[in-house]
Formats: sequence, structure tokens, C-alpha cells
Amino acid sequence: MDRGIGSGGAFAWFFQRISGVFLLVALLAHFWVLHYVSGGDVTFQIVAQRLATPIWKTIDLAFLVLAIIHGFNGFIMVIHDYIHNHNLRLVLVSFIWIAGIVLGLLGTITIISFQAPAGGGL
Amino acid sequence: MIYHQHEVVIIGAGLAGSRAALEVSKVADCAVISKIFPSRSHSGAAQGGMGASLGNLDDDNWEFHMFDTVKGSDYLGDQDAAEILAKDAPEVIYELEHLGAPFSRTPEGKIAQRKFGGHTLNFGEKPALRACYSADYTGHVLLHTLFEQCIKHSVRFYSEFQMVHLIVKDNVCRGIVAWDICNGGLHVFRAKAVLFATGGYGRAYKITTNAHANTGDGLGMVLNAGLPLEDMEFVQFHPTGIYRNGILMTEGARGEGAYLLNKDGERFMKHYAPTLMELAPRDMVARAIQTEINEGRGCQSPEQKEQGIPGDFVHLDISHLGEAKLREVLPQIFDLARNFAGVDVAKEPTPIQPTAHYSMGGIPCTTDGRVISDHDNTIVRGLYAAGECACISVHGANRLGCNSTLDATLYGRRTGHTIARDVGDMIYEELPADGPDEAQKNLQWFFDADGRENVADIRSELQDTMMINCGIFREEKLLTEQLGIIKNLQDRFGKIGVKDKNQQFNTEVMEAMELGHLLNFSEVIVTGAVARQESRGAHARNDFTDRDDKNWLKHTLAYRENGDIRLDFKPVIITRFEPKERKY
Amino acid sequence: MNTVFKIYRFDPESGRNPRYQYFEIDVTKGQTVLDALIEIKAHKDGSLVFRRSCRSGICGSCAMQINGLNKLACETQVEDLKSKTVTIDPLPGFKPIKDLAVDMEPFYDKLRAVLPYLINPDSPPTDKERIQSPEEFKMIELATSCILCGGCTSSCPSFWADKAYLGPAALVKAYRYVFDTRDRGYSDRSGVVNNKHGLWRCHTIMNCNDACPKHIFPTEGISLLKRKVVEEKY
Amino acid sequence: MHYKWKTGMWAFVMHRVTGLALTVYLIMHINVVSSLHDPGSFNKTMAFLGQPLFRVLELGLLAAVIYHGLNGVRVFLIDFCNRTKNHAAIFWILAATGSVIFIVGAYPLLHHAGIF
Repeated sequence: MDRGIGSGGAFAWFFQRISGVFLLVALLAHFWVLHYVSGGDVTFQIVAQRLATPIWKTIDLAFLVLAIIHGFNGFIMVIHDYIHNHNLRLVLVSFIWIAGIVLGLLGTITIISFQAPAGGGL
Repeated sequence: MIYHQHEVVIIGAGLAGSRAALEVSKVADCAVISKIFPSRSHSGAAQGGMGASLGNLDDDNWEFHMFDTVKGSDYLGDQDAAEILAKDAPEVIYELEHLGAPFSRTPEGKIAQRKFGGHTLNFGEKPALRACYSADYTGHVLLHTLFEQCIKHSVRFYSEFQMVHLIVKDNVCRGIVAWDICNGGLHVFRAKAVLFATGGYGRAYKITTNAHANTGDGLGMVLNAGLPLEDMEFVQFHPTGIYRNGILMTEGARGEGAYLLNKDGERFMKHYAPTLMELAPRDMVARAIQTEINEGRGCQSPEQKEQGIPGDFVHLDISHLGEAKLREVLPQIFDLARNFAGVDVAKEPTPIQPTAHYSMGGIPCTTDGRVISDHDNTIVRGLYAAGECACISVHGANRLGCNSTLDATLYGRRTGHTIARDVGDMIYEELPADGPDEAQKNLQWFFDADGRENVADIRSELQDTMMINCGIFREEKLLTEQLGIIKNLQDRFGKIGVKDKNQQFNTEVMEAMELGHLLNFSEVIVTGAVARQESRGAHARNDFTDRDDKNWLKHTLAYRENGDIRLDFKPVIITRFEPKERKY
Repeated sequence: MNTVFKIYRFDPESGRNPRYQYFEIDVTKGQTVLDALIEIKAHKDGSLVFRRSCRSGICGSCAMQINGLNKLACETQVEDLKSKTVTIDPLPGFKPIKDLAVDMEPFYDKLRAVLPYLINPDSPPTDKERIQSPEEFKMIELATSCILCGGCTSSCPSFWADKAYLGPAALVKAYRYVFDTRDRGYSDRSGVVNNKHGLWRCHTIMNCNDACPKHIFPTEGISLLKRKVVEEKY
Repeated sequence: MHYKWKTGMWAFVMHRVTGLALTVYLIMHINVVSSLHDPGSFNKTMAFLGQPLFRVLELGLLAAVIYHGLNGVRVFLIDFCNRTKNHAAIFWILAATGSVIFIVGAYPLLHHAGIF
């Protein structure tokens, strides 16, 4: 029987729970800010105002990165559950890793490179 | 036919078999054959405890234990065997603990001990705290601990192999033939030594605590091999089986303080055993319950009340201990009463009746576990026995509660030692040419059986009649009648039909085979009971109500010869305690 | 009360597999599913195969699927099922051998994999027990009542998806020894349980807890083991 | 293979399904947000997504987020607070809580969309 030692899932499991708690809190804040404080429609101006402050930038960045890892980690768990062909699993997991990294970079660049237009927007 | 060769073959994987296997596997190539998975063995159903004079909670010592065992046996037990049992018990318990067996603990972290029937301090003064336990799962945890140790030591198991034939020639055992239940086909196991640890035969009775697997196959096969069985007339009835299905309610319940009540709510045991009350030995309590029922003081179910029929059970009341305590010390009892009697033991009493439980008799053997073939203790070379199927005889005419798990483990270990010592000097004896063929022919007979008789019907008729005619109270007329019934059933057995002709997993053939053994040794039980004209321990005769040491302080040996039972006798070994009147 | 038993039949030596066969029997009060099966075997069809032994819920032979849930046949009263047709299947997820009997070998292999015995290199005290407090015993007491019936593992969707998954029964056994204060074998077992076919396939789906006839709640033990692994690692 | 579905099984399967759906949403979300570098196109996209159809889809998103988050709380309680025995009760308590949150969250969502 395949009992590959060391190929555990302890970190993935633990990360999923800890990041889950953070995401839950962050999500509530995200929703609150987006839909209550802003009063409805999401416009560039509102988002821009928020992203202009470094604290929000950091929070949003952490939120984004953790959400991506949490989601893609979940994907990998599903693959481990159902895909038992070693090669196929390798392909799928690699694909997910690459997709996750690309997506993370895209999001990170968006947030970090964001410069609020002079004068606080339009 | 597939041939195997193992130095030692052990039949049965209960406490005795697996404990012996652990011992033997240290020095020899050893295989364990079991008709069910090892962890399914019926040792696991033992609930209350395992006796040993650890003295963790009182001033106990092994002499008290030995005395109780001998007195409990109604002085029929061989005292050299009882001495070994009591002396070695603490060592065996500690060894189990060191192997990882989980025991309930005292506040200081030692093994907890509880009261059990017939176990006393100071030669009968007051109840002793002697039974080491793990809640009410004692047998279960011990069985699993030993099974797991066998896994650790890579013991070879042949699970779901039904033994069909014992090859003994010229008083030398040469091997066995077993049937692979799962795949079909016979396997011949050639061995230097064969150990029988096949357990009991409660299935000869309708109301029994025993598993469906406990059909005493080992005893049947020993009889077929021309060897004797000892003291088979002594059948223990456990006082507290759940009404109608006989499922065990541990004696540990009474050890923890349960009451037995008749229909008037009276603790009737005060009339039978004023000192020990509910904690008297099993034969006495079972007789007391049966007497209450027979004399019209049994409890009635609502239907019985309505129809004016006298009740046929009594109540076991443990509700005064409170739910929290009960869940802690007797969790399994909770589930059993709920699932099988619809009773919440924390609130109401459980209806109980005596139930066939244990076989004091069995394959005669020495205290080293060597099987003997006659009253001169002639040894059958290469054949050993331990556990309930063996009669060493520690338990004599009546076994005390919590001595059976001890007997099985202790004598399993001891016999294992013996085999380990012997096996180096032994050789693989020649297999007789006709041995395996005979087994094949016998098995084929079942596959070819095309008669009109139904196996299940014969079996239930045997169980019903054994219950009535050879139960707790016995008398000549009923016993002789029962002999006739068994003869008739044996004839009918010759005309059975088996519909399933498949090779794989043919449990219909298996059940038919088991029935053959049931019928054979039931005849031995009844024959012994007719002959023994006295009342001793579990054998209570209405026509001979007293113990008769002058004529009957001796073991019976029964042989099956040309289809009939021949009885022989063997003296009891008395070392320390002279027979006295037995009062509690 | 007449009850129909719809029973899964599988015969390796004949072609029509698998199929359901219907038996109608008169069930009396107090009769269990096992009693009914025995009655069917005795008087309706002797070739019906099922495992049974103690019939009091301690040997673990007669675990099977009854009306869609894994149970012990011996401790299930027909009356309590409250259905006119009782459907009986073998334990799901295991290979059927014949009728209701399934191949339990892979199940035992997993038990063996977790090293189900006390590991302690220190020699025990002579003529004495190792000391263990009642509270320490309580930690493992429930887990030691496991009867290896296989009901939990067979009810686990993670096991259905990954047949190499250790499953609740083996993990409960691992828990029983890892949390036994007398045991020193954690490092020997951690590789087996902290494994992609080990603890992390448990997604707290809870089928095992409902299936366990001994009310062991395997999930709780598995969660404690997961935390133990994380604590030891980080 | 068939097995009766009980609370734990539903909870698990729905957790998986919502989790996968949320991950897919996250991918699209990041794509949308990455248009922030061009204010014009961002506002155009947001206006497009402001249509009632998307508002209704957002309801589904809200439900998924609430379910996945709250069941995550349940999983956390099971794993770290030994709440295995109460898992079904916790499920139903959280289901009630989730429903309230959903109504509270859905109202402004629909209100702004002009549905009420």
C-alpha cells in the first residue's frame, strides 16, 4: 500500500483553518466597507480613496493573497481526495500552483502599483 | 487439497489461543486457525473482570483466592491447578497491563478491582475486591490487546478456517485438516504440536450468553478422534441473562451493588446465602432464581399478568447507583439493556433469567496443558488444550465469576510455555495416509446431503429440550428422556438436506457441521448427568439433592465408542483444603 | 407484523450479480434484524450468507447497511426501523465476497499500518502495574471499546473516494495508543497518520459517528490527533 | 453505492461546492479589480455589473460566502473545541444565524439595485 511518509498535509490543514478565521473577519470588513459605508454603488472613486491609505493597502493585500491560497489550497485538497493517479495529480497540482501564482501576482501588482490620481480622484 | 507445515498449530484465537500464540511464536513457527476473525472471538464478550489477588484495595492474598476457587468448585476442582491459578494470577495481570491492556484505575492510578460472586477475604469472611476490570469491557479489551500483540509479533492467522478433522494416530497428534470457509477447499496442516483453544458450547442451549459460533466444535472433534471429555455434565448457568434472549448482564453489576428482586420486590438471596447475598457463587444464585420462579415468586410481564400466567423471570435492579456512576462503571450494560430489553437501567430494573454460560468440563489435560487420554494421565503426544474447551480442572463443578478470563489467559500462557519447551525435541510425525481423505469424505457428505430434514429445526429442537431436560435442575426421568431425544435427533441428522452446493462461503454446510458436534457432545453432557447421582456445583439433581463425596468425589471421563458413550472416572487432586459443607 | 426484507445477493459462482431478493417474514416484538436474517436462512433460503457471532454487539461481525445506514444487525430491532420494507446491503466501500459478507482484509491492513500495540522501550516495573490516573484512562477508555466492525470506515465518503485512506477505525486505534500515557510510540506512528492517506483525508463529514455502534465518535479522536501532529510539528 | 445523507454529509458537500464556487468567483473578481489602472474602464465594468441580473447573482455570492464562512466556524469548533458531539446542533444554530445575516445583507443589495 502507498504509505508515502512525509507527504503529509498537516500544514495545509492548519493553514486552511487559521487563514479561514482571518478571511472571515476580513470578509466581514470588506463587505461592510463596500456595501454599507460606501452606501451602495462601487465606483472607482470609492475604491481609490480606500486604496490610497497604506493600512487599507496592506489589509487588502493580505486579504487577497490569503484568499487565493485558501481557495487554491482547497482545490488541491479536493484533488488529493479524488485523483489517485500520481502523474495526473502532479499535473493538476502544478497547474493550480502556477495559476495561483499568476493570479496572486496580478492582484498584487494591481494593489501595489495603484496610484490614486492627484487631487483624490475624479 | 493444500498442504501446510507449521511447527505449532493453534485452533482458536480467543484469550487462550492468542496468549499461547504469543508465547509460542517467540521460539517456533506458529499458525493460528480461527473460524471467525480473531477479534470476533467470544472471549471479547466477557464483561466484569479478571480475578487476581493484587490487593490494590484490600488485604487480599492468593491463598484466599485459591480457597474460594476450590470451595466454589464444590471441591471437585483439582487443587494443584487451583493453586497455580491463584498464585500466578497477579503476574499474569501485570503482564497484560505491561502489554498495554487498559484497566480502570484507582485514584492512585493502580488497577481498580471490584467484588465478584464467591470471592472472599479470610476464607469466607466478607466479599473481596479481587476482579480487575476495564469498565464492563474487560474481556473485550484483553482480547484486543492480545490480538494486537499477535500483530506486533507477526503471528500467522488463518481466519475463517473451520477445522474439520483432528489427525491422531497411536496416541500421537500429527496435524489437523481445516476448511477454508471463504474460498472453499481443504487445507492439511501438518504440525509437531496442536493446541486446542476452541472455547465453549453454549449453543447446545436455547437461552445462552454464548455466541452463535460457540458450538463446541473442538470438543466434537476430540470425541471423534477417540479421546475422552471430562466432567461434561457441569454446565454453568449464569444467573443474570437478559430475559428471553439470555444476553449476559455482567456479574460485575452485582459486584457494584445490584439487587435481585422477586415479584414482591424482596431481595430473595437472603434466604439462600445470608452472608454474601447477591454475591454468592453462580450456581447458587442461578438455583435461587430458578427456585423463586418455580415456586411462583417470579416477576410477571404485563401480558403474563393479564393472562394469569406465573412469571418466569426476576428483576436485576441497579438503578440506586445513579446514572453517572453506572455510565462510568457499567457502560455496556446500559446499551445492552436498552437494545435488548428496552430498559433504562438508571431508572428501572431489568428482567433477567438464568442462561447457559460456561462449560466447566472439556478436554482433560494436565496443569501443563498436555491432553491426556485416560484415567492414568497417559499423554497424547503433540496435543494440548487451554481455555474453556480444556478441563484442567480448575473450576470443578462450578466456576467462580472472573476466573474464566484468568483461566484462559493464565493457562494459555502456561501451555504456550510448555509447547515452546517441548517443540524443540519434537518431530513432524508421519501423516496417516487416510487422514485427509477421511476429512474430504466427511465434508463431501455435507455437500451431497439431499435429505428432507432441516438443520435449523433439529438444532432448535436440541436447544429447547436441553434447556428443559438438562438445565439447572435435573432428574433421572427427564435426563433419560433427553438421551432418547438426542438419539432421535442424531438419526434425523443423518437425513438432512443442504441446498447450497457452492464452494465459497458456504455457511449452510458450516452450520450443518456444527450441528453434528452439538449433538455428539450433548449426548455426553446428558450421559454424565444421568450417571452422576448427586448434586454438586452446577449439577443439581432433584432426585439426589445432596453432595455425595463417598461415591462421587471424582471426575468423569466420557468416550464415544461405536456411537455410544462409555464413562470412566479419575480421582480429584486434593492438596490443601479438605471437602467441607459449602455455605455462604 | 409482516415485514419485507430486501436483501442484496451476490454469488461469485453464478452469473446474475448483484441483485436484490425479497423475503417476507412475520416479525415479532423484540426481534432484531439479525434474528430475521437467521430466520430467513433457516427456513427460506439456506444459501443466504452473512457473518454473525456474539449477537450482543461486542464481536463486530454483523455490521451491514440497513436502510441506508451502517449498523450492527444484532442490536437493531426491526420494530425500531419503522419501515415495511427493510433494505439490507453489505458494508459499502468493501469488496463483496458473497451476499452480505465483504472482504475485510484491506480493513485489517490499515489497522496493522498504525502499529496497534503499546510501544514503550522502557522496561515496566516488576510485579507492579504502570501507574495511570483515572483521568488518563478516561482519555482512551471510549476508544478501547472499538470492536473493529468496520461500520465507520465503510460509511466514510473520503474512504469511498480513496481506498488507501486509513479510515476512522484505524485512526481511532492510532489515537488510542498515541494518547495512552504509557505509550512512547508517537514518532513511529506519526509518519503513517500524518500522510496524504492519513488524517488529512478526514473532512469531518460525521458519517462515522452515526455509524459507530459503540458511540466512540471517531471524529473527535481524529481531531485530537490532527492537533497533536500540528503541535509536534510547529 | 448509496448511503443515507445526514447533516454532516450535507454540510460537507455544500462546503466543498461553495468553496469551489467562491474560488472561481475570486479569479473573476481579481480580473475585474485589475482594471483599476484605468478608471474609465473600471467604472464601465462596475456599471455593467450593476445591472439587476448581476445583483441577483450577487445574492448567490452572498449566500455562498455566508455558508462557507459559518460552516468554517463549525469546522473550527469541531477541530479545535472538541464539539464533534454537537456538530448537528451547531449546524442548525449557524443555519439560523446565517439566514438572518443573509436577509440583512440581501436587503440593501436589492434596495440599491432598485428591486425594492
